[in-house]
Amino acid sequence: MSLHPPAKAWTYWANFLALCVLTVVTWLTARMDLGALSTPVALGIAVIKAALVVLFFMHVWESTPLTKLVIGMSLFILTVLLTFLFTDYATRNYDVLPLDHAAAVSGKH
Amino acid sequence: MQVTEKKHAQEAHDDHGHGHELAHHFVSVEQQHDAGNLGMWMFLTTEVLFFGGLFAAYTIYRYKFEKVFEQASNILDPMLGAINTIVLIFSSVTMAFAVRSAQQGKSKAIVAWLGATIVFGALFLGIKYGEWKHDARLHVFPTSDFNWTWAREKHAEGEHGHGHDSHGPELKGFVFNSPVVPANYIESDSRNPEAKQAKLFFFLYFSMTSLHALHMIIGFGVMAVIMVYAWYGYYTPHYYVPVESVGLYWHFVDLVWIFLFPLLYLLGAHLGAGH
Amino acid sequence: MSTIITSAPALAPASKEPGQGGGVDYLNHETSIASWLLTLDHKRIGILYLVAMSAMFVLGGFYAGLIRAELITPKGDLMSSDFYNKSFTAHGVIMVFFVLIPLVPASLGNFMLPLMIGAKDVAFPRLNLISWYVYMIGAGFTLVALIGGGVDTGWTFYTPLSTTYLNSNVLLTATGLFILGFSSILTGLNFIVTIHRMRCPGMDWFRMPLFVWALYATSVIQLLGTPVIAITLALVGVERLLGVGIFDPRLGGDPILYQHLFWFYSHPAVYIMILPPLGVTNELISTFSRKPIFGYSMMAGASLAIAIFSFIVWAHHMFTSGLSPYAAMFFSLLTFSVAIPSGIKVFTWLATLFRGSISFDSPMLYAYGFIGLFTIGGMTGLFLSTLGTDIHFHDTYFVVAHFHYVMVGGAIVGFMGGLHFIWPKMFGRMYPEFLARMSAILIFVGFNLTFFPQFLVGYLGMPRRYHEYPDEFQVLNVFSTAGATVLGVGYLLPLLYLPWSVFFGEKAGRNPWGATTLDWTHTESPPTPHNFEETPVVTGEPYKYDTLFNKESALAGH
Amino acid sequence: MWDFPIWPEAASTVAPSVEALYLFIVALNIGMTALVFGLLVLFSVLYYRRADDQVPPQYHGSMLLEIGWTAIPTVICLIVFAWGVKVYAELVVPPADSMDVYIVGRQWMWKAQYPGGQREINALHAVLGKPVKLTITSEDVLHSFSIPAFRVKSDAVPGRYTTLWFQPTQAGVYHIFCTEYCGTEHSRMIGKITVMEEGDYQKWLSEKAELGDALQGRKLFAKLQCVTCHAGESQARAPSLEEIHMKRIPLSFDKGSPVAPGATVLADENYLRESIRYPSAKIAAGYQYPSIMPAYDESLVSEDEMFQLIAYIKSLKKGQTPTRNEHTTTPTALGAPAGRP
Repeated sequence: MSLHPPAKAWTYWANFLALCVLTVVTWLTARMDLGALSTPVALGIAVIKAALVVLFFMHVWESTPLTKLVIGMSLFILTVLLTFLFTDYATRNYDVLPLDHAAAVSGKH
Repeated sequence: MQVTEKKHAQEAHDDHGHGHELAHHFVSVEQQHDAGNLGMWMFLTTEVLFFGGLFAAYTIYRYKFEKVFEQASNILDPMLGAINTIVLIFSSVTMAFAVRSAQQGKSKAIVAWLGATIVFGALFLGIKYGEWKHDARLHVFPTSDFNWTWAREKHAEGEHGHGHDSHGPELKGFVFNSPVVPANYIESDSRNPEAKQAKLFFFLYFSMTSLHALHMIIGFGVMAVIMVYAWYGYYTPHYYVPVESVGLYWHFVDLVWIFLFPLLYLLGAHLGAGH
Repeated sequence: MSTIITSAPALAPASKEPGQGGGVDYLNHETSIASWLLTLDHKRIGILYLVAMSAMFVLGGFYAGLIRAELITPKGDLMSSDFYNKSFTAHGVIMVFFVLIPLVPASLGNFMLPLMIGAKDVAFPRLNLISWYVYMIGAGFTLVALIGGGVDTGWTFYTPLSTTYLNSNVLLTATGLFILGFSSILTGLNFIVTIHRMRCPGMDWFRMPLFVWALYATSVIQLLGTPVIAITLALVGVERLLGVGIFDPRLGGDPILYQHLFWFYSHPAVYIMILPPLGVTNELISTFSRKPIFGYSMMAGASLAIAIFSFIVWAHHMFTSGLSPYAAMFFSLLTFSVAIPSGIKVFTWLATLFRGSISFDSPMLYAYGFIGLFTIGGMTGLFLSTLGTDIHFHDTYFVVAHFHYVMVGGAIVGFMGGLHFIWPKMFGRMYPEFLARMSAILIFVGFNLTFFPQFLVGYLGMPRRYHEYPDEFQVLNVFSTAGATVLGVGYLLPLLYLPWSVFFGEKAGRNPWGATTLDWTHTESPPTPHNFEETPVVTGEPYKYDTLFNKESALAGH
Repeated sequence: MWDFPIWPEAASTVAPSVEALYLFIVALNIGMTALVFGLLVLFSVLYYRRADDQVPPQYHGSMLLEIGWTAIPTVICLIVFAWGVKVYAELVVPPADSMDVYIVGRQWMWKAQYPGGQREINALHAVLGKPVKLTITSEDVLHSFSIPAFRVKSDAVPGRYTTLWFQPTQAGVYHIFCTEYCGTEHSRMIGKITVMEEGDYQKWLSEKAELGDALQGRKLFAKLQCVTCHAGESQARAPSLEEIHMKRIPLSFDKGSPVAPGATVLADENYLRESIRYPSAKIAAGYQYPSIMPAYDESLVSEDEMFQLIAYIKSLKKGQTPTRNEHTTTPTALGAPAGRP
């Protein structure tokens, strides 16, 4: 008669096993040289692990939409911070606008 | 609707019956629990952005100095990182069980599980402490005594089986008063822009891991208090927000590490560190 | 004890005369100093904030006075340039972090929020008190730094100047602001949970007063933005300590990254300052024209929209900083997205006044001033969000004038309106109406006289933070200083008559303005310790004046 | 005392376009402000409260109106934005034939270097009708170089170059301000720019005649032994620098180099500067990482000298690279960590 019925114990252990496996996997993949892929792979696995923790250890799986909204909001703002920073850094080395001044003045570009 | 309201209103007024279970300004235990739970989630969103600032700095410099960051990350030991990850995850499991026992109203079990959580958290910090000690020998603490040339050399030797700590002068203290590296190393560092970039990596490494460690230590404190309360059966299936909250907090600490591990330790693993 | 059901809050359980309901209120049920310093009552905590922030405001105003006095003459003859720099830094830091950001939410918000949604208190009263103490500790650190030795970085702490080149108390100030940040975070957290979980039965989202919506949007920004500035200031501090160049190009860092992280918080912070006054103004306009807010849901949506958009426009502070031109265009475009909801709000108020029954009590005068000044402030923002013109205006007095129109003309005037509106509820006393109207008019006139010349001198190209300036700028600066004295008098009046009225003002009824929200119709003035005798159940919209308008409640206390 | 200015001179080609945009937005401002204030006054007069119990009709909104005052401002904003971008393009793109002047900011002065090698402090001279391109950097903290009469401004950022350009349209003397707060004497970091006729300008130049930047750069080029590797004939150890300026350079992406495969870079001043300060940053295709070239930091090449070197490299035409003599020794890559294989 608790506010929330406790989860089954085995889910926690299963979750733990999954996380351990993923940890080993990410380490092995990191050791082989995947070139440009290495980071996406590593982060991808990290995201999966994070999802497992959030969904089952933090009970978001059976939590209210509000909780999910809260998580979504914080992740959204974090994404904005990281990606919008790149609109600056990623485009800094581009050639400035049309290299032809006349075009710039007449606005035809 | 109104009837229930009336009941709650009364409940709220003669809340002495409930003792600590219901604070005066709440109408029902459900409301109180949901408020506490939502509050903790709100706090965690703040924490996300708090670490987010550091992650932003990391992202930018990693983008600007990709190569050096990989070499610098290669100095760290992924094996220890992986072990620590597992240890921390296991402490998350024990924490999950602590919350579960709270939901079932098993006070003594709460104490036991929280105790286990603290033990494994401490183990994590112990391993971390060992790493930092090793880092100090490699002179990678982002202070005046940072030396990239020295770090790379000693690390390379360490990889070729001589074992890590046989090399380099003996340490007198923990971190900062390790003996000065030879002048020619400092000279070569001063002429090498990559030394500055590596220093940035290690600055981010130490600030992120130490901020993470600080969060764990704070967690220990909170858990200790909760263990005392739990021992005296303060928490019931109606009122266990504190246990649940410290649980969420601890899982969040775990989350941060799940991302720190690949970003800091695995970045340069493919450069063939033979650990 | 039965639960009260109100279709329209206006036909509340009649208007009791003051004193009835036992005469026990949150002010007199216990009066020791300790009972104030250890109180968990949101109303008392609101007043604690009010006192603390008024003190900070006076201090910040003092520094502003020094600056204006120095600028009467082109030569730096009154003070050394070093002391001048420390003055405008102190003015900026105090006014931005210690007055404007917590101004409305922490004082008026703390007091009104639970009353408006029919709650006994905020969700976490203890946290509420803690956040006040955190504020005081942060203030302590910063004041020690600012007064003992001073800081000359400017409130923006731009690197590498702040990290490598100055030896003033940057570290201490950063620490103070770092601590202060948590006060802001905790308040925001408390409000969001309160609004989600503590609303009384029937008070669904679209029956909440718009001030509550504004507080909600503000809290979201506080919660998501503040941690970033906290960690950034921490990095600045560490860089000073360890000499790591995370923001110092000599050491491999990038000073522009600091600006990005700084403005990622400090631009949304502008909306932390302005959203709550926007919300208060809704209450004023509706109450004093006896009309429901025109397009309620649009208004509520606009507040949330502003909160979200505020996070995606920060780099418009950096158009000349060496930002990539492509990023500059991107952020310029996004910046306009904030202009739209702000415009919506102004039009909405005008439409609300249309065919209303408008009375000109002092809060309404402030509200008028707010609308006018906020419009000018917002519109002049166009010059700065537009790439072609911002290049010329950036870091000139034009910018100074623009954000003072928004921050002072908007936030402070809006706050004054809200304060005069809520005063009778706070203390159960009326202030001298004539003086209040005088100060409202003085502030409006003095403000324009102070800051309009700064638009002109800014267009001429006079840069910010200049201790000395070319002679041809003098006349406009003299005007500005003259206006500042008028403004000063305008602010001085309330500082005198409001405290006076707490003890000697005539008693106010529970609802002197004839407002229709729970806080006026269902609570005493001043409210009882637990706000509501019984949990109210709301069945109607917040602003509804047509049913059985209750004359006595409108006039009680007049 | 009433003859104070409220309108700055518009003394450059971009000034009028900025002016036009400015006036347009001023018109918007006046319009909106007039509307709001007008309606406030009107409603106050029409609808002031007659009786205490007066209850006005209760409107709750009008979708049409609300859509209207959302849509119309949106359209106006987009117009202003587009116009702003057009003016901005004018402001940031210098004409090809503009004269180079190099600006170094430091607490608390502006140092100017002309192609002819002339130096000035807190002063600048320009020719009427001749476009000038300023390449700006800083030796210490952030500064911002602003000429209000020309409506131009750009921050001086330590560690990199920013540029601005202008073409004066009327002779005279105008203010130079530092608009980014830079410490104690910030308000004294000001100067004057003098716009003069071609003739006077040449006279002024000849008075302070100097060894040209390019020539001084050539000396440095020899002194720092750049020529030993950047030789015209053999490109075994380093690419030739002849006519490299503003070329697109394919970058080396062997496992080492910190750039994405297939990346190229425009060899502008910023790239040349970076490659001297930190050679391994972006290595031209065909040369391996880490670069064998030593890194030349401020202690070896000051910002002023950097400008001279760059001026020289920009002036290098085909076959102009000086031939190396046997005595010049190769600079060892001090920058390479000792422990490197």
